[in-house]
Amino acid sequence: MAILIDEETKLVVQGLTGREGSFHAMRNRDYGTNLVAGVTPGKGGSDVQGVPVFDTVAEAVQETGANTSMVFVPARFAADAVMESYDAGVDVIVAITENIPAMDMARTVPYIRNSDRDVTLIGPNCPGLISPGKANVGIIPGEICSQGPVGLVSRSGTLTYQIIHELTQRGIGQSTCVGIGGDPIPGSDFIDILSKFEQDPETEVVVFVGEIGGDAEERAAAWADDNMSKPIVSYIAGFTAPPGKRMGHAGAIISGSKGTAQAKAEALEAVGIKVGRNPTEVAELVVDVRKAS
Amino acid sequence: MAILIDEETKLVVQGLTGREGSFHAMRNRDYGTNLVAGVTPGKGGSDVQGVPVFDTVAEAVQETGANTSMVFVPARFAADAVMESYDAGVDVIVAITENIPAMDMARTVPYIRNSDRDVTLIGPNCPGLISPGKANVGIIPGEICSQGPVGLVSRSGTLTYQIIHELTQRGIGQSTCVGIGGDPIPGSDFIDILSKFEQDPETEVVVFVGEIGGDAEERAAAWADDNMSKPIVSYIAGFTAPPGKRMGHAGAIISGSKGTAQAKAEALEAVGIKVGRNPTEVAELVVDVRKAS
Amino acid sequence: MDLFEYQGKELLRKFEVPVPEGRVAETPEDAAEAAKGLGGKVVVKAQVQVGGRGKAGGIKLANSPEEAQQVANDILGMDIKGHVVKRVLVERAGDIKAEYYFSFLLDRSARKFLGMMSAKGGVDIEEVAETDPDAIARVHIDPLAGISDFHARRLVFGSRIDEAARKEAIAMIPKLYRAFVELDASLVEINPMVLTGEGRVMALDAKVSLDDSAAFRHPNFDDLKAAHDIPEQERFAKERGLNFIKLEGDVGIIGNGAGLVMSTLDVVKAAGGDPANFLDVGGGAGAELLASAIEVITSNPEVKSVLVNIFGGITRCDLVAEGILSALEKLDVKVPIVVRLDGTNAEQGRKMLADAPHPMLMSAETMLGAAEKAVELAHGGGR
Amino acid sequence: MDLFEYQGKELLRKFEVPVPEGRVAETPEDAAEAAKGLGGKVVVKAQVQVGGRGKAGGIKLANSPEEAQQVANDILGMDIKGHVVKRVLVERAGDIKAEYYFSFLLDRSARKFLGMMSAKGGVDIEEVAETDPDAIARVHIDPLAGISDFHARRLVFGSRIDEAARKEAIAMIPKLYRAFVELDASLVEINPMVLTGEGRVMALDAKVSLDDSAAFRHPNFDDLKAAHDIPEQERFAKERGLNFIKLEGDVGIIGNGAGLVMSTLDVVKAAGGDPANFLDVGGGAGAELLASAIEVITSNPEVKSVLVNIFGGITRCDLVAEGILSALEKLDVKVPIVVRLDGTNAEQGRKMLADAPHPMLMSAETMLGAAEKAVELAHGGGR
Repeated sequence: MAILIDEETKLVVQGLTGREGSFHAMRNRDYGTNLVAGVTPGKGGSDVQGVPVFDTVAEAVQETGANTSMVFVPARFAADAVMESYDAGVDVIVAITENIPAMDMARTVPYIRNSDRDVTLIGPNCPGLISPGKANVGIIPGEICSQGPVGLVSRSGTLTYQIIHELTQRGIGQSTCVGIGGDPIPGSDFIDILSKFEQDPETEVVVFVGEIGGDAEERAAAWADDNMSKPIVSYIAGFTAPPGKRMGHAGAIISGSKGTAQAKAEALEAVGIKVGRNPTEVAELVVDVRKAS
Repeated sequence: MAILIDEETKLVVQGLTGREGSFHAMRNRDYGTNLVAGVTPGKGGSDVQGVPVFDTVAEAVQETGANTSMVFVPARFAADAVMESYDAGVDVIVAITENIPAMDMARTVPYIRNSDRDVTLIGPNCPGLISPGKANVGIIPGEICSQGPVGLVSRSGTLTYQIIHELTQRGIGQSTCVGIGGDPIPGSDFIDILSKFEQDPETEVVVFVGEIGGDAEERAAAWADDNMSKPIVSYIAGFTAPPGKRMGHAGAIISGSKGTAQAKAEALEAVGIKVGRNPTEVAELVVDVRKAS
Repeated sequence: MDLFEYQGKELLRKFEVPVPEGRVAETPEDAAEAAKGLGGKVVVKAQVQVGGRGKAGGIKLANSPEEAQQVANDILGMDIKGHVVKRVLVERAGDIKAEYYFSFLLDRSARKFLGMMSAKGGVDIEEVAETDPDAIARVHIDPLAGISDFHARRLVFGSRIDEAARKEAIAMIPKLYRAFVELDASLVEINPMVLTGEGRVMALDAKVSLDDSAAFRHPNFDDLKAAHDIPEQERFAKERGLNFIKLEGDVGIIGNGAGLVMSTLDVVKAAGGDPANFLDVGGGAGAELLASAIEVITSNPEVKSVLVNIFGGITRCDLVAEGILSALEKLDVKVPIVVRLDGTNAEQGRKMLADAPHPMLMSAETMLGAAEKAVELAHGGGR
Repeated sequence: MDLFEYQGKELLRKFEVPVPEGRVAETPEDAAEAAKGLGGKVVVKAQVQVGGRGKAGGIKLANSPEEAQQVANDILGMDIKGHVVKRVLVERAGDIKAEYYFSFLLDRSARKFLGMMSAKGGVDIEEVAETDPDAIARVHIDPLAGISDFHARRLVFGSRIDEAARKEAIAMIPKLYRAFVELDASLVEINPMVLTGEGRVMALDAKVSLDDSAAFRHPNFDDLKAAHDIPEQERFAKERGLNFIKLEGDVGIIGNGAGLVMSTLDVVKAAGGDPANFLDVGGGAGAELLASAIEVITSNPEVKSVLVNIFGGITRCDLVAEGILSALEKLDVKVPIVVRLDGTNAEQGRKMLADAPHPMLMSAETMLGAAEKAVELAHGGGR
């Protein structure tokens, strides 16, 4: 088991004919992901290293049975691409593209979440996800991962790699590592992924990597307190980060949180979640938790 | 028991200070409906025959615990009023207003149906609903109804009264009578109401009144075949009706139905639903079904 | 309201949908003038709301203003399936390489908008739907989310129209959608949408239907409506807020609520009669409206008897009775009127009618009884 | 991008939001001219992006063009909390009867837009939120469904603003919403929204923040941006696509990905050092970008050591190494650079660095080790 992607994953890549798209799609395929199709409007009928390209995702799904899509198209077209995948009937959409206008995602995320179909959007502005040994959809370097009992969810990209790396070095593998991305409105938030890990038999411990800004970590902490039976180890980046641009005065009013790393760490610790002070300590805490259980 | 409205109903009327609104609201109150509030923007603080008036539905709900709203505002403001009620947290919204632009309802109905809250919109362009002896929300004349085992759902207003009348004259009472309205996109369709009747212990027989146009009756027949255990008696109006305006050629393509009364009656009979040839025969069929069971 | 082709195209032009250059003309001279303004070859098209005008000779080419005048002269005044041609649209004629079908409408069962496109255009799309359903690409659009580029791509790639037409078609579809939504249309149908010899894609025909309920949002609605001929009786009814449709029989029908009126027609038919009309006074009709309804019905010389079937809800039967009595007083009613009242204030209404006996007025207890009596009277019996 | 008041008001005016008549001026003479054009009493307002300019003397009344010139002369060049005033907004002064607070922004947790309104305007709204939360009316708006009239009514009636202001406020809110959405704003804040002596409601101040990611949809975005002063080092970084923020310490930091860079700052701090900057080269950085990053960092004379912490994903460590080597070749680097590479092509990158020894270049195995070494070097040890 794992969450969201595994051996059953059939991947279609939107933007396969682009430089970035083809580079990472082929890395995913080399990892063992079942890459079945690409989509580039107007290039239907061609192929990229043997992968058939279609004009629309609908056609790709119909012809290949694709159930997962990865979005690698430029930011101004990305929200449209996500909605296209949703409408074409895929179950998991992974949007790597960064710098998508917030207004676009403000409309796209509810478009998907409010529906009666159970579709998961990961990202945008994220490194994707990997279920080590099964499938890799996105840009997480497969070679730093190993299969095992740790589920990892993170708002950050490279920071996630760092932590995966530290875990793997200590011989602790991962069930699935999910980068949910750093955008204001992510398709999936911490709670969505935590609840999937809670239900996944392979996952025994969850590592939860947050950063300054917003109150997603605080809400996840409160939710986990009520709903998670599995142990959680956490890390928050940005204790010494320069204060970001404030959104007028309004930002702080609504979240009820200052959004600082300190506040987040306190919220997590208040519900009994251990917070490592650096990536290395996070890995060490996971070792401790594994020993204790 | 009954469906949607009963002794627990607390009604707020949007447009209570209007002539029509106050007339029917007071009739509903006289029937025994718990009328707790009215809403007219700018008239907050006043009252209509002892019923407090608020500026917003949100305030009415907060102050009176209203859980059901009736919309009696002019067509151009009605979609807004329906959405206001939804956002204010009521559970049942009954929109009596007719001639609301189809575009408005095309947006309002999914706004309510796609949400994660279980809110029922009845109408628009409908006579409302009555649970005899318990509550009356709308314009169905309470005096023609009597309490009993028949659940009735209809696209039509006065035709419904005619059938209720025929039932009552034969000593057969009703659990709830629901007029879902004749608009292209009703807030609730036949299937929504049939499924509630199926679950209602008080309802033993369902009367289902359709009319020409669209394919709602055909879809309901197919659904009922798979999902209804309770007997259904039906009536379709419009066997000799003049063919209405056709929507170009496109209308017939999508529905896969000609939308004629004949086609609908055949679809119903094909799944074993008895179709009365006139309102009187419908009542007689219900008598037969009651005897048989 | 179903618009004429020229009206639909004028509106679509405002949304930057490419349509052929053209002008509407009501006389042959205007048509010549229009052809002159356009220059070169033109096509003269009868403006009627019925299919098959081409086969009926309602669309003709003209190579010069003189020829345009001549064909306009032939077409104006033509009777095409009962529709008299009062206007022609004179358009620049172009070279057509391919014809497609396109439409937006509301799909009631899906509660979404539906876009349809086919490479098989210019023909009866219902036939295509039956014989070759895969030739029609369909895509649903969530009314809240609106159109996105991918919807247009799905229609264009899905319908397999010519590659040369793709780019312009993909650009045109969001414009058609905007027109559909912002005009409060119930239908925007482009059949055919064409690819021209110059590689342009445009709407060669346009069928646009507008939602009467949304007229308040469209200041030009009444102007558009003014171009439509409505029979005198229907116009009279409409102006008074009555929902009236003339039929061929002799039993006049008045009722409240479309469902009840349809049911009344059915019952009259079942009793062996022929309804002369459909007339719904709507909800909450007052005395004046009822009097107008009787005036409309009895102005039809075919009518031999009138059936008033009212089940009061919003409508109060006392006001209905008042309206009937005032009509009888005001008009010289020569046909019997059978009245059946039930519901709100029915007893009061029945009493009012009983207290003011009139030779042409009679009451009935039930809907079936009333229908039978009205049919009997129409057939010359029963009194 | 956070706009200046005058920029925000100019944009809001396009959406028919009532704002006071006014003109921006960069010199006292321009201010006099503006005051003359407006006529009567004016208010001269410092254009700085920081709160409390009123208390700091950055807002002054003037009864004549001469007086306007004089106060503009006082205000221009002022330093308000570190912001130097380069422009003033000269506006017609009006009689103010009441001040309200209004804003639209994105509520991340609800995944909806949030409108907020309070009758307690013109003050610090965060304080109101803490001391009297019920004084702020809040309403969520579904981004797909958009605003409806009832949202405006809930804000206006819920905030209990003066009855005289209700009608205009209800009319203004949908315009502010349209501006918020169509400008791709992340914030539209009107504080205060005022009721004037003449009974008008208008935006007396405006704080508008635009989404940089949506710049491609707004042709005037760059013009708006041009009015903002950016320090030389930051401008250089931005032009090259680097996400750079200057800090006060002496350990230069380069990393890929905001999270990793933030974590690197934390680790450096924990090791006893003080980061000189935040610099994220982003995803997929090539050799040239890395070279630019080193150029940016080393141009800061405060920097005593540099820590390059790369975990390759999209970013290839061989290209990172290439960039570092080319920077070392091109620039006269005088401070030590500690490099830690992991992830995509890390071995190749490490080998490239090892093969091209340079006195200022050293490698580290781990992130913690690299941070400790960089801190040690900044403190003058370790070599």
